[in-house]
Amino acid sequence: MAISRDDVLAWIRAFAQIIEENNEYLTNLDREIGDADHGANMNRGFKAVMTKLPTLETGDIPSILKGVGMTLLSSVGGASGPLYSTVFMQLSKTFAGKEQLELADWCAGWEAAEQGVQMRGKAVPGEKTMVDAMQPALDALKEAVAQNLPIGEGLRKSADAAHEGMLATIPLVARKGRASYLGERSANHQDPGATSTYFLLDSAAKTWANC
Amino acid sequence: MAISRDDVLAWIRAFAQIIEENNEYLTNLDREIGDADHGANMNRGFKAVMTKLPTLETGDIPSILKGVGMTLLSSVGGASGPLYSTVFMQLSKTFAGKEQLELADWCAGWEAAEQGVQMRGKAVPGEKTMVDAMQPALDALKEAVAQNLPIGEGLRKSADAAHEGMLATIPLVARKGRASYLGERSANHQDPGATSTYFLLDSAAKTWANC
Amino acid sequence: MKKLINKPEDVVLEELQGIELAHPDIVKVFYDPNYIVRADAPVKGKVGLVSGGGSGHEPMHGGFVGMGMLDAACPGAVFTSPTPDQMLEATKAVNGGAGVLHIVKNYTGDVMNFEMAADLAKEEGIEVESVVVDDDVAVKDSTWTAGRRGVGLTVLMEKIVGAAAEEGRSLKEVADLARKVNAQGRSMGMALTSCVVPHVGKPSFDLPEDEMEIGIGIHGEPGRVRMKLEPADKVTEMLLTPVVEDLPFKAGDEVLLFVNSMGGTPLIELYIIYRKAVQMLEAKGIKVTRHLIGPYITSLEMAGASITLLKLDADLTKLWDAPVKTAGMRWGI
Amino acid sequence: MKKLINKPEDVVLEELQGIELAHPDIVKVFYDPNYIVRADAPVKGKVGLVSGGGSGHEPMHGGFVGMGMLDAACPGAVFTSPTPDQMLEATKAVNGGAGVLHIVKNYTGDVMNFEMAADLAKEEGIEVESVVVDDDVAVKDSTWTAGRRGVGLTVLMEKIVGAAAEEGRSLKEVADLARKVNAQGRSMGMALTSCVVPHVGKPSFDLPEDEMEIGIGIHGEPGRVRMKLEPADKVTEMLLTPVVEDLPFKAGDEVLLFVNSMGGTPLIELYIIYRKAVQMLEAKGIKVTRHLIGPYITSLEMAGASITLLKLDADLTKLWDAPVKTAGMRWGI
Ligand SMILES: Nc1ncnc2c1ncn2[C@@H]1O[C@H](COP(=O)(O)OP(=O)(O)O)[C@@H](O)[C@H]1O
Ligand SMILES: Nc1ncnc2c1ncn2[C@@H]1O[C@H](COP(=O)(O)OP(=O)(O)O)[C@@H](O)[C@H]1O
Ligand SMILES: [Mg+2]
Ligand SMILES: [Mg+2]
Ligand SMILES: [Mg+2]
Ligand SMILES: [Mg+2]
Repeated sequence: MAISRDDVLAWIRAFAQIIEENNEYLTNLDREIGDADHGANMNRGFKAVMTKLPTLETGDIPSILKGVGMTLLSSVGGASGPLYSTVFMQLSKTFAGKEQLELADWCAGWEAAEQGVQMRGKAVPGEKTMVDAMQPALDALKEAVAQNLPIGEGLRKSADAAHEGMLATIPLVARKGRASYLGERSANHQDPGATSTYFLLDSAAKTWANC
Repeated sequence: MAISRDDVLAWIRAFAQIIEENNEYLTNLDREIGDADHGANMNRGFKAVMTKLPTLETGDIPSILKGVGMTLLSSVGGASGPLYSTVFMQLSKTFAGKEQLELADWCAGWEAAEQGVQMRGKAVPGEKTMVDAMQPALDALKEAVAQNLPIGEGLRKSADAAHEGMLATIPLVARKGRASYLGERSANHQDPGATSTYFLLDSAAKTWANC
Repeated sequence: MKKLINKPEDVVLEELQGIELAHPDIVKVFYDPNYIVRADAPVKGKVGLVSGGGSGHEPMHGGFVGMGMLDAACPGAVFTSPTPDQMLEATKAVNGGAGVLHIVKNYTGDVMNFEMAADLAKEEGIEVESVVVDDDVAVKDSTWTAGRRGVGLTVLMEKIVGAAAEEGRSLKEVADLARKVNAQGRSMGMALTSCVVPHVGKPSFDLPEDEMEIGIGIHGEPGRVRMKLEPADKVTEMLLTPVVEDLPFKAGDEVLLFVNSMGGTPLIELYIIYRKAVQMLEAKGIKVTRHLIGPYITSLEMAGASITLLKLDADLTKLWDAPVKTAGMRWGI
Repeated sequence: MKKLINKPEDVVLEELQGIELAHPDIVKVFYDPNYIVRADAPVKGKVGLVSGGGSGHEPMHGGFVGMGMLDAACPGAVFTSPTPDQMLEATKAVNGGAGVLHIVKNYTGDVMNFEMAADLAKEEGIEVESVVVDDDVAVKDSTWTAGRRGVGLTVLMEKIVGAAAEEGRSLKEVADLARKVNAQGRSMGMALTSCVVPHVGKPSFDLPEDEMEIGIGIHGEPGRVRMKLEPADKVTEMLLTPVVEDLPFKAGDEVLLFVNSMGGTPLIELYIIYRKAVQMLEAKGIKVTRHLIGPYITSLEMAGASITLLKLDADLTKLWDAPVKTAGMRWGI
């Protein structure tokens, strides 16, 4: 089996719901080392995506993902707006011409996403940003592809790796984004963007568990 | 015996001290139905009086009292500034030419003070102002003079009457001054100005107990 | 108490020192007794305009001294009327030979102190007129009480009457104009939080986290009604409706709408209120042709807002538009 | 949460409606995407100035749109950078053929969104230059971090660069001037209380009754140091000393001193700080020749203040003095 157009739509809907449920949680994480809006930003963006989705549904995978990326760009703002927009635009670009996705496609897409985010945000791993969840997830995906694991299994491993990456941001001192203004005081807090990134990969793993 | 120039000075000093001690108490009364400054106003005024006193001490009773009145006028402000200034200016005028004061003199002075305050503030008894302490004190003084009571005894009666008048302001609805803006909500609070007026008469009664 | 001050008793003095350092081109500051006069005072042949009141309402009144507005302001202690000697000196300093108008907010202390000052000035041969502002509809007016408080309309009066004096109108004309402004303007305010008077150190009133005071004054006096919080649109209605009904303002009227912050309420919220107020007025056929939005008559750091409406005519509008150059209000120059 | 708002999600929209109703003579407001442009935009042959950022800092930036200052402002959600589509539309709306300058405060979100907008605008054939403001000395600058925040200096830059654009200077000249202003200005702020972001409903940080935050930003971000309250003079020293030492400002320098309220701090306290700051600068031989005092770059209702110093020369002084007509800053016209 493989990830279909409908699976992609289901994943986006699932993530939108997770974000809504965790709006306050994400905002509270951002309240501690940022400006108390990451949940609100993401929720505003994915509410806009949900409103837009009916007009996107008829398209193919790349056009759906591009639509999501464009919608996020014009509705989120802040740091996460361009970054999450980049994630979906890069996925869209990588999946050009694909009717369905194998684990290797997804891995290639995620690699492009990760590179896009690093380029846009000028952040490298270890600076307490969403990159710290993206990077280990990418490594796990690459290994899963090498081992030829089934899609569900590979995605689970990548979500688990993102979860570890997210937790690993706790002791870090932030060097990028708003948390960096706190200097040493940014340590001992979990990065909000790494947390939402984990949710993104976790919803993929859950939605596509049996693909 | 009679009230001498030195007794008058002692009274002013005693009152200044009472005011300093009750600064917060008076301000708190004013906080409830006014603007939280009656203690501060009176204290600023009598601190200025105490600074000025050395230059007044050499004068006679009327000039001392006039000096106090002028000092209050230029240092207190608010409603109590002109009103307390009037009290002392009226006392000064009434005592013109006096080397010492009998109870009848004091009674006449207080009557002039009471009338002056009513005129300046356009308040009549029962409107929850300092007039409500001044008026019963005046009545008590008149009775004491009629009964030919010793000075100390007459002053004690007038202070007690002022105390009752002060307590009688509690149920009243204010019709003059800042407390009147509260309408019915001004009831169940003791008027700050009536309270400081009671202190004024009580310090007279205490300072001049054996005159 | 959280304030950026040094000693409570030095607040007014140090504020005046700051004003003196900041605005030597606009004002001169005098101490002991304290008063502020415009840099070019006295202006020969011009009616002098003097106002004053307790401190803590900044920019009023000191921030309104300058070309086209006040000639002098007398700052009292925080929330306490200034004293007659301040007013007398200020009156003398701005007397350009055409007489002096005292603009007095209707508080017992202010009225009594200004009365005494006017008497003293007259004794010194200065022609003085006094106008009392009493625009606060939250207070029931009656000949048996102290009457309405002077609040937001004071700012508009000082601007308009200041322009008239600048034009060279006579003392009588200027005083009549001030009375006309007072007759045509009404205000009402509310608070979300209490202010803290520096020398008191604790809130002037206690307001639970879910309540507000409607009909508040500008001295931390409690208001007329305490009630649960409501959305801004509802609050705007609660302030504007009594203001409109009191005069009353009628369809076809042209008005100046003044939405004022009590100090702690930020501009973003004032625009939300302004929007609702304009919508309500338009629905009644009342046309907002001029406006003022911002913290102009404040109550220290109190959060809350007030609304003032002034009925305009061609003369008032022209005077409002006339150039003004003060620290707190400036245009046309 | 005590605010005069309706629904948290409507705050920015309703604020814009209020601005539109209040200032039709100065600005035009567009919705979805949201942006504000000066009433006469685009001005032919003039460099267009676009800024923007999260809402909640009023009057910045929307209140600075108008003759002699910005051509357009893009308001984001509260404390959240606006989006590239807003910036693109604003850029197109103010392009008078001489190119457009983006004034960007140095926050990751603002920088990234403006970068994307600039790319899109260039694709549409508009010449765009960008200048990043990063004046906050509370943040350690380093190539390894996001760098310093843009704070108070932004206001001064918008005024000065706006005057230069109004004079008809070229895009390159205007951009170079903006970079010069950025190079010559420094700021630092502090807070007594936290603000409450409307959609969060609780304070962004918790500050005990006897403590303050030094080195605060303008988004309710915690500062660098938390400490016991100190008198205003001490606080002024703690803000001004790092500002002076960073550039460093030196004896003989002429400066503009900007004392800003974070929103909840009233004017009376700003003058106390201003006074101390002038005394300190004079003692160092630094001459304050221009000033700005008031709430110009705020953080909702946060109590606190910031100090900005800008080193002046004849050109900057002349540009500062040039006429400006916006809702939030006005003189000379
Ligand atoms: N330069 C960057 N590179 C990658 N991710 C970043 C960068 N800056 C911030 N982020 C991510 O964005 C998150 C904050 O997003 P959000 O709160 O929505 O935006 P803002 O910081 O503008 O308020 C951070 O937790 C971090 O994970
Ligand atoms: N019209 C008046 N006549 C007599 N006494 C008055 C009048 N108005 C106010 N007072 C007295 O003044 C007191 C308040 O004084 P104070 O707080 O010092 O002045 P303010 O009201 O200006 O703040 C009141 O408690 C009342 O006793
Ligand atoms: Mg954030
Ligand atoms: Mg009082
Ligand atoms: Mg008072
Ligand atoms: Mg943000």
